[in-house]
Amino acid sequence: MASVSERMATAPTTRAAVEAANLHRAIFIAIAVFLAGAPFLLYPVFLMKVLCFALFACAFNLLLGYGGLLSFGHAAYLGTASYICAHTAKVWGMPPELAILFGTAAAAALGFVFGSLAIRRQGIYFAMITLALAQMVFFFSLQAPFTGGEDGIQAVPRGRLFGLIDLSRDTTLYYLVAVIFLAGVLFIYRVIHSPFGQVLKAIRDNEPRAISLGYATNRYKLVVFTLSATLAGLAGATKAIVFQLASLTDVHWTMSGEVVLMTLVGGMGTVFGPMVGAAVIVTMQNYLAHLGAWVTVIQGIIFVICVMLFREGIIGVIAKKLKRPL
Amino acid sequence: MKTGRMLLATALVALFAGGAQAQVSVKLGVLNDRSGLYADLSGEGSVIAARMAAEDFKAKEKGINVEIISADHQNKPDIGSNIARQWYDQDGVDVILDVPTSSVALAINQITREKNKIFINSGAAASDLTGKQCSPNTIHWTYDTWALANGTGSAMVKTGGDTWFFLTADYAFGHALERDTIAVVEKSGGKVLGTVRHPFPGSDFSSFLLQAQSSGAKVIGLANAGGDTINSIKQAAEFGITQAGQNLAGLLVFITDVNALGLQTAQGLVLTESFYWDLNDETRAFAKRFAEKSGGKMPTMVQAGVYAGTLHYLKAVEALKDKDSAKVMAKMKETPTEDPLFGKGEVRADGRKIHDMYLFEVKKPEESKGPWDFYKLVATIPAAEAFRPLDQGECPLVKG
Amino acid sequence: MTADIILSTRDLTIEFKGFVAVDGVSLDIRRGTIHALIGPNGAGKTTCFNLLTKFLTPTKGTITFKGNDITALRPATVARLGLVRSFQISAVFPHLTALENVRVALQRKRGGSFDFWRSERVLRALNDEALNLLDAVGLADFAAMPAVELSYGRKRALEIATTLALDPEMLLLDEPMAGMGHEDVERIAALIRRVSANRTILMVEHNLSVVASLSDHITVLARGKVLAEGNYATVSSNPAVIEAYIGAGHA
Amino acid sequence: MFELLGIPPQALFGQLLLGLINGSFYAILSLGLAIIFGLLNIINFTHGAQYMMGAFVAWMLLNYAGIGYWWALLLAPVIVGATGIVIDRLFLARLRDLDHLYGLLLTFGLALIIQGLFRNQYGVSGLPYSIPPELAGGRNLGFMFLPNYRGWVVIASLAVCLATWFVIEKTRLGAYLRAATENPTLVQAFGINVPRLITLTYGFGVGLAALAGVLAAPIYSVNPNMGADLIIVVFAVVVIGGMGSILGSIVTGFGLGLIEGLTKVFYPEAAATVIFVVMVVVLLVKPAGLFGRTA
Repeated sequence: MASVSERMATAPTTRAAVEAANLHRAIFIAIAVFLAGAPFLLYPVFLMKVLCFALFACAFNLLLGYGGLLSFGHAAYLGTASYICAHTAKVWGMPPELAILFGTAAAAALGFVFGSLAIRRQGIYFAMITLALAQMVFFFSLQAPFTGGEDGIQAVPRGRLFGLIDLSRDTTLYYLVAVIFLAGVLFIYRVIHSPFGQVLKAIRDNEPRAISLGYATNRYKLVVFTLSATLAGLAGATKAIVFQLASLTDVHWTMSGEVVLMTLVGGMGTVFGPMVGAAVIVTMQNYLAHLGAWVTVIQGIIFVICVMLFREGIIGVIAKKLKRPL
Repeated sequence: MKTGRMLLATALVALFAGGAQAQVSVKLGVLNDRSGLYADLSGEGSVIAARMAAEDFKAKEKGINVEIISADHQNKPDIGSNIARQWYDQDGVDVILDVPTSSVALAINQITREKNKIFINSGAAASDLTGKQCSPNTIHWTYDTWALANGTGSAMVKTGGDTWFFLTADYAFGHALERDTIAVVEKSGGKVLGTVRHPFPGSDFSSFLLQAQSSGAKVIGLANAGGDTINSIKQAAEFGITQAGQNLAGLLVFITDVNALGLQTAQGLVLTESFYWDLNDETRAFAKRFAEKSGGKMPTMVQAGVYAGTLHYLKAVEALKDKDSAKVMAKMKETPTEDPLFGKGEVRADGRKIHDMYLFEVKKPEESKGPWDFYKLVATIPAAEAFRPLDQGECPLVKG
Repeated sequence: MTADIILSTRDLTIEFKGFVAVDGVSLDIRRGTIHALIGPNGAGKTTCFNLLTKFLTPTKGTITFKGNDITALRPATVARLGLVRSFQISAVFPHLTALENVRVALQRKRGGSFDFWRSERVLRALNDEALNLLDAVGLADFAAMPAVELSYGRKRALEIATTLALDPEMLLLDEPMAGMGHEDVERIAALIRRVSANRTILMVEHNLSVVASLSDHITVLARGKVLAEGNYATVSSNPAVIEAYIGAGHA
Repeated sequence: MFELLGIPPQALFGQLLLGLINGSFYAILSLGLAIIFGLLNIINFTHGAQYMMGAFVAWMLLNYAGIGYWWALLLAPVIVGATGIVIDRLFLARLRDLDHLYGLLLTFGLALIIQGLFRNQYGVSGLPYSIPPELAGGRNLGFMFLPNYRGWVVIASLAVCLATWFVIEKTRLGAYLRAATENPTLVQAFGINVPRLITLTYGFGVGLAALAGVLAAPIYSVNPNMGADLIIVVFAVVVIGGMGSILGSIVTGFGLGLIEGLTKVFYPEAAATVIFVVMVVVLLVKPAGLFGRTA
């Protein structure tokens, strides 16, 4: 017994975990510092777009990278939250913080319902079911009177945060978005590194084995699905306030594909990969906008390259080089 | 910062050029669909049209430095508004041109107002741009749903098409087009026998066409757009609907759609446009030069609108030697418009550009003399009647 | 006597599209014994195994565990009752370290596994116990290694450690020796003997010498049915068994 | 004559027939998907793009080579099927040992590329393609005017579906195919080249998509986006039918065409949604789909 405890003391197990945690903390601090200074270097609206998509990709990655569940309908949660938030802010005149909360809650509820339907099947079946469910949301958004059909909900007021801070200035709003983003990704980080996250990773790695250990895996999957949908909703609701717009783009299935692309490019199952992936894809879309249809072609090529040669993604490759989880 | 540097550079250029004239630099952004459904009717052609306007105006010689940039809004309001913000905030764009797709146009309308720049829309159909959502910074140049509904609706009733059945795309745009047309039809003494709302986008319309057929209406109004309209017309021909005596009225059909359908299928279709390349010598001359630059394609009314709008804007800038948005807008509204493509006209207080509209019928294949020879002129709708009266648009700018 | 029987089945049958894989199997497994299930290829051993752990649902028949009818229960529930299985192909969580593999099993008993807002630091309290288990199977030095990097034999050992972490009353081992080198076989056999001390073990195994040395009781299956039962001596001298092995298995 | 919910029965027959015609497209497309899924375990996201390619190849054959509809019906599936074989050899074959989700992601990327390239080349307004003169016109069935071409579509697709079903379920080749899905090693041991079998199957599934494209060219707008939205509906059909089930995909394809047709009469606004509603209901009751095996 003594020998075991002795080995415990020098066990590389905890040491590696602590080292990784320290590294992650350092990176998060670096991100926070960068975010604080970024609007002085870069266009704040562009930054806000990147942050919204980065949060969306991180939420998606929680499900795919850590839950092993490929949802092909995540646009449904982004879009629903975006519509609800826009409607609450514009039509009901709610302050932005409540509008975002409402939007996020709607996405959570939808995620719970869709999740309980989808987790009944696995793998490709799961992907197809999430896709089809999201498609229903798309048609609903197209036809429901309050979504404004093709026009979407436009001219959403940015309002005053807590009735005090005027958000109409881009830089002010930027800092709110940065805080939401950081809170969101830190929450995701905590979920990944929680007792729940441990079980989740076990289910991802080997579901039958997790069942044989006595875990009712479907419940875990439902929880992570709902969490992921909620955070995707947070991203969508924030986006609605930033762009003062909720539109069909957010619920269309190509959006579900885009978030997969972002996660894949950055590295699925890594903490920081989806952020990098989102930044890369959004930047690309922004600077290649004049190329028209070539953007889709380039996106397709990136997809193919990632799947064929580069499955670990940018951060995945770096993590491998450094031999550290990122 | 960027703008500042650019202004400095152009000022230096002017200094060295030793020009006696005051130099003004303007940056125009053509924002439209370059990959989707409206790429053919706007797209690169609109950029060509804007460039031609700058050349024809001899802007350089008149001391105006014109830079034209372009981007693809993919028909998505979020992408469009993102580009617009960046153009205005970062890239020093003064005017945004074209912008087909109503949803995107409405978004740009709002941002332009917020940033106090100028938006000259040519591509979008939404009559709200000069109605409830009108803005002191927006001009709507080429057409709108009201004008299309009015042109096609009243003219069809006059020629005997007095019972209608609507095939409506089930979303805001379709509903608006249907509502506007029904109003016109009923005002002209026609009757609406029924409507069917089809999912958007759809591919098979046969079921709805059969319902339209069994209604016995003389006219089937297509309150949809793009691929939906094309498929409806194609399948109407297949089901022998036009042969059986019913007429199709395309409420939003462009010459590029007719080109895609082919005359065999599109023949007999009645539609309203504000420009056709084969109207007169001036339009033909323009079209010939345009076609040389665009690989043989004739200009659409949307592209013509971009040309004319750019021209009118440059005139105002030249007159003022200034590009201040408010001053330029005022100048553009007080100066009557005149250009080779739309003739004489005016820009109304609500931002609506007024000119004649034309009702065309698509030729039979044997009547056509060659590519792009598609239309027979049925009627000219004089400018005074072509657009929604100023007092009916609920535009807040008008009351004051 | 029934108190002595921990697991029993009556008339267990499963059909796939007209093919009867397990046909009216009735088993009684006595508490505290090592019971082996053998038979030629395709005899229905693994199917039978999957029925017992509820990964398959029988067409008819009942399964009783500790006096409770568990026929209709879900796999995870059965595991929580104390009936835990291992897998034919080594079943580890490849991207977790060896320590985490074992800890995930310990964690279930601790509860609070849905706590997604808590730091995983709370799990460090389980590290000691997990290391002890790893030590028991000779893996203490590999605690920090991701399971995917372990050798085949060590993966099996890790799997057994994980299973033991649940401290199950009854263990179902699916071919614990499959694909193992000679040395590993010895080690795992010793391990099985050690852990059988106060629990019941049912194993499916091909390696007849392992079966001979370990098991107290043997059931032979052939074509989905029970062919023979008894200890090794009885079973191995049964002419039907010999015929089944020679006739089908080694053709 | 009595009326059903205000619709005269004749009109209803007409609408049902139209539903059946639409169902033919669903059936051929979902059949191709089901075959590919059954053997390769890949959801072929490129299917919509390949359907579009079928229509475009027909158009190209006519415009660049003067080859008409009937030859296109034969050639286009072969040509597009051949590109499918190239895709399989170049990409899919290298992903066989990985998680099948990678196949889904790859084909999604390929669909983006193909559609983007066609958009660049041909725009999106669509290209004209006429009904072959032999099938022009139509006949009056009393309750409706049925264009001859639509009648042909139903007959052709029924024939193709039944022939495919027969080959897979009733012939030796089909038996190998089915066996290869269950146990490739065993079939390999019989002296069958399994990788080639898989590649050819993919080519065949893609060919079916292209065939549907050629059939669609005269009645739907031939444009690069024609498959993009359809494919999502077809996925739903496959999910409802039970993934990988050949018969399921055919029956569900026609069946959902009928249901959609009825919806267009009674509640047209919901016509695009009804299939997804059916899907959710089916999944709640039978998670494996109507004809699927419970796995």
